[in-house]
Amino acid sequence: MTDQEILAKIAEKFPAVVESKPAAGTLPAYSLTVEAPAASIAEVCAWLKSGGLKFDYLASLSGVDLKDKLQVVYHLYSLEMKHKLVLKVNLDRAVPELPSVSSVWQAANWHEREAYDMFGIKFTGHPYLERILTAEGFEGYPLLKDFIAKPDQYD
Amino acid sequence: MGLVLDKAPYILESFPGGSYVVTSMDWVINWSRKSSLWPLSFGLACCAIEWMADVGSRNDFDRFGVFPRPTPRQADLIFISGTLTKKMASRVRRLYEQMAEPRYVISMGSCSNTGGPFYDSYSVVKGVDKVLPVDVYIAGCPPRPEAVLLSILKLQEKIMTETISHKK
Amino acid sequence: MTKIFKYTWAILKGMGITLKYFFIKPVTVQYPKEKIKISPRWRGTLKQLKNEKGEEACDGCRICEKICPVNCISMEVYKDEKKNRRFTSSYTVNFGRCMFCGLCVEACPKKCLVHTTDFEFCTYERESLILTKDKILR
Amino acid sequence: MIYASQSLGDLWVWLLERLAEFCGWLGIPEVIRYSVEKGAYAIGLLVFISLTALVLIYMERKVSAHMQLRYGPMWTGGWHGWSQTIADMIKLLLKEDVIPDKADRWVHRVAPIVVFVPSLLGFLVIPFDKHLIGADLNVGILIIFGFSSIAVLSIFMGGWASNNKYTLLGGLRSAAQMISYELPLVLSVLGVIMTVGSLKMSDIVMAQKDVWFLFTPNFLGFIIYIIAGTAEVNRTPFDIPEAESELVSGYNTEYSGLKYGFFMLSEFTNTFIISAIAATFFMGGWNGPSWLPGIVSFLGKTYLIVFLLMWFRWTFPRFRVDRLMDFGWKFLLPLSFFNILMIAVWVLVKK
Amino acid sequence: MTETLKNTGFEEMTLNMGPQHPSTHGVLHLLLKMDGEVITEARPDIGYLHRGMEKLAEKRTWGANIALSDRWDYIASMSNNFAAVLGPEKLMNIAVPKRAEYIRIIMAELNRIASHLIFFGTYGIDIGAFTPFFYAFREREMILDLYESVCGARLTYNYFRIGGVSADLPEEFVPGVKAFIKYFRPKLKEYDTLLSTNPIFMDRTVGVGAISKEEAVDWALSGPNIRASGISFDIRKEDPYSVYSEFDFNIPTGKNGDCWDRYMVRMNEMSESARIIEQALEKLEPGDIMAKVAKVIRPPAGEIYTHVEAPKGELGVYCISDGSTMPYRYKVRGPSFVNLAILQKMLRGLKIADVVAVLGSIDIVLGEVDR
Repeated sequence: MTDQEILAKIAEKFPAVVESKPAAGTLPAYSLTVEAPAASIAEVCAWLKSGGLKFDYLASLSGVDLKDKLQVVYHLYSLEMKHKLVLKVNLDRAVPELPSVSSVWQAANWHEREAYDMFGIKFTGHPYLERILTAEGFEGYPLLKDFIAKPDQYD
Repeated sequence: MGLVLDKAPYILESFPGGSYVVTSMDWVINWSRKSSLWPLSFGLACCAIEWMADVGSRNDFDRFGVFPRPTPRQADLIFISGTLTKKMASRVRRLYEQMAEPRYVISMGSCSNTGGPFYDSYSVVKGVDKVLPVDVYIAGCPPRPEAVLLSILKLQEKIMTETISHKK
Repeated sequence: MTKIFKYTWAILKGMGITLKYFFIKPVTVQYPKEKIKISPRWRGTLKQLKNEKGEEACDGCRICEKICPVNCISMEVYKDEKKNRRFTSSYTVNFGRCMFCGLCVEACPKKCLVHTTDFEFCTYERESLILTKDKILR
Repeated sequence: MIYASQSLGDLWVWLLERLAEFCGWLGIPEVIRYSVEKGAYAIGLLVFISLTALVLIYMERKVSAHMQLRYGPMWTGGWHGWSQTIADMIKLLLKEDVIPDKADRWVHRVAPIVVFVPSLLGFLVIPFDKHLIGADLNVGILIIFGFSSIAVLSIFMGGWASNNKYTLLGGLRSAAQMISYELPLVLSVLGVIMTVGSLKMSDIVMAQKDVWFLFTPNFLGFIIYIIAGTAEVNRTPFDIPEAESELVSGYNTEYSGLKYGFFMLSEFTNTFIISAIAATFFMGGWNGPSWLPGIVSFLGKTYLIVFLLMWFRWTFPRFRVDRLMDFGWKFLLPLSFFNILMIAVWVLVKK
Repeated sequence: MTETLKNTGFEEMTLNMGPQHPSTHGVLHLLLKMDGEVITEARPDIGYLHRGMEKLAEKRTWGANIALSDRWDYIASMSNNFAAVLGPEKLMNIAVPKRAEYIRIIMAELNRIASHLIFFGTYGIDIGAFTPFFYAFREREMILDLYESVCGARLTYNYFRIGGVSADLPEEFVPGVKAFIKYFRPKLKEYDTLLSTNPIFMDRTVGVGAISKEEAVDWALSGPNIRASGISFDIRKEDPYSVYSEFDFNIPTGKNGDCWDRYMVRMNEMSESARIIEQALEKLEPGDIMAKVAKVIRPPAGEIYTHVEAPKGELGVYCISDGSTMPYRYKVRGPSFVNLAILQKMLRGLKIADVVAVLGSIDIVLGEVDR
């Protein structure tokens, strides 16, 4: 399926999901990139997986700190139909919250925990949203651009 | 074995010529300790792979009597082989405390020497000597297996200078 | 029954391999006595070269200092008016932190900073891992 | 008169005769003579056991090393590092003895002794050579199996007293394993006993003067014995009580210093006993070419079995616990019953 | 304790496996709730090697990030180098010289063999056989010698550069690789006799920790783990990067997705890698090894997700550039991190002895899990 067909199919089902345009002065995106509203991300993902597009493989889920907003980026493949999609969700920096997709793809489970650990993005409905990588009692979210590490006895 | 190591030097040294006995005891004790350094089979990161290469046939730790033990109770030597993170620091400290005296620490590679490539990371301990007393440092990232063997020889030299005598 | 024979045969073959190796000469290189030939490209400790006049070739351009990802090189530079070039008054490499990535050697415009094949660098103190100019300039 | 070609056993008998003459001349009571005689044997045995353990540990390291294309201990002084084990032992002797805080202190202390003593006692009934046996009891083999069953108790004691989950699991596993493999072990030997018609060690050895039982239908018994014996001494592929990759170090995880040394020594002395029994029961004990002293022939056979066990250890992966039980109860035990049946028929036919 | 015993009749035991444990392959901590020896709940606790690589990447130049990438999956640094250079190269639209591409592929495939050899050796130890480890390391040392002759390091190569590779092959390299492959092929058969077909080994691994096709996709497994479940998913074929499309090689797959299948897929992959190396050696022609790239690398602003087939699976790098000398965001999708997540599901109902068999068969590297 070509990118345009995928885009048309998505737009037909979810009009709120639009193709994301790279900012001025940046290179064009290398693969089809769409943006979805945060609130409906779980439904969009569930449809992407079970609907006609069969995006059954969540390759990666990354948080990004864009200074004015936070972003969650999903890289999806379809192993069966051999196409891919980049799904982006913009979040408010003050209240970074969005529904979890760990019920759609099990793989999202640890990815979301990592994003929570690194960016403080809260995934509602996640079965076990705890810090995964940082030490016990760690304060702050290290991958935020304004994070400053506090020196302790080990530094 | 407190009797041999603590009391005996006191008693012996009060006799004429006792210090010779103590010196020869020193030699036997140090020889046995240096010849049978059992490290804890424990790896942290990249250096652990080179440490494994040391166990392997090409470099063969066992030639020096270095015989990895899985439990800290039976180990004399701990290699800090790799990056020590803050999350791991307390565990490594506990491992060290579980080891029976006499115990030695070898810091292997840049990460455990000073933090190495992660010197400005928020989660890495900047040198294992902030957590444990280190006997030998090996430079390298990771050090060659031969350098690890050399560190064992260096540690053996250091052990040979130990004494049970109270007259320092 | 055939299963038992098959299993036994497989086990015996496995034992045959270990026995075969029991009689083969070990591949061990007995390190302190015999040393393996190390590739000349081995990225060991750093060495500064001298130029043909016998003085240090480094002219203190500070590229190695800047490119080092772990900031383990530090130098002080002064300008010798007579010879109309710069010299380093101190050149320190902290091998406790060095990650032996070789970027400094690659970047050196004068090709006067090279890796040695020396890997035998163990010390009793952390401070002795820091090498100063007298050790590096050889 | 003794000649160089004669065996150690004959020398021992000759010495005993001289002693008896001497005592009779001095009028020393029989009891004291007997104690001196047995005491000398016991001391000799102790020396032998400690030497054996040292040699075996060294041998294990060398055998494993050469199978793995390396040299093993080389640096520790002496030819090919022969003094390695001595250094290990002195170091273990002088090492701090840690007793975990929450451990059952007394059981923790006693367990290494309990593990060592039975394996010492087992040596008493092993016939090293003609007449060279501590006590040629008419229940010889029963004594060994009786004592070796105590070992399981000590391992369980050690595992439980350390108050550590890994040691507990190791102890439990070892209890299950050793009890289930005791049966095929004893039953496999039963075939030999049926053929000979005696439990006495010297009788069993004498019965093999012409042909070793290894080359009779008892061959099946030998295989069962080797498998069950490997399990009995907790060696790979049956080393699940120690299972380094699963249970850290199994029942001895919390032991350090000398106590661990005892566990290690007992492992090797047990290995020796199991091999010695195999040599006695299936390979003709001290029977051998006439020019070879009996003890040399006996030790040679024993070390051959020891090598076999080591060979197993460094070739095979480890069984899983439940498969181990399955193998023991569902395969080995029926097989040993079949073996007994077969031997019974053979004995009847031979008569 | 007595009360629990009275009330329920049995007591659940919590067993902490790691961070120091001989067979957790580093500093993994497994929290196991057990009923006897059967596991009722398992929870991997990771982060004991979390070094903040992604944060550090934002403070390092693009070039220095390659050196840092050596430390993600320290067993297969060449593959990491590969992943680290692909992104900026694509952003800057650099055409890498042919010779460099072939050299890269030879390196990456040799690294796959080295990595799988470590897997083979340590998996043997996990199962209880020590000797295969030594044989595997003997072969691995030969690969490391070859690497050493090329880039001067044994583990952290830092060999790839944006636009090519850092140094040309020395003279003895090509014959060395040829000799190695000739030597290595019979050894693979020996491994099969020694371990793969050993009844005890098969008993331990066949049918243990099976992953179905659906589960494998749902948990987004990659590399040998997903292929063992019967899905022929390989980035080298799916989305050929570099010049992989020129090579003829098979993708070994399994059937049941159990430990033995995962093991066998890796063993078969080694011979496939050897095939690729042979083909690449034939195509290797003299030429440039570096494209013309500015000394200071400043990729234009933009973002890209590149992935390579690392020995452990899909190693993806999602990098965002803002046009400066350092990445704006550098996310590493470590295959081990994703593959490890399924462990909590797989372990339920297994025995403690199977934990090491399953964990070993997933083949994780903690450096990549925690990053």
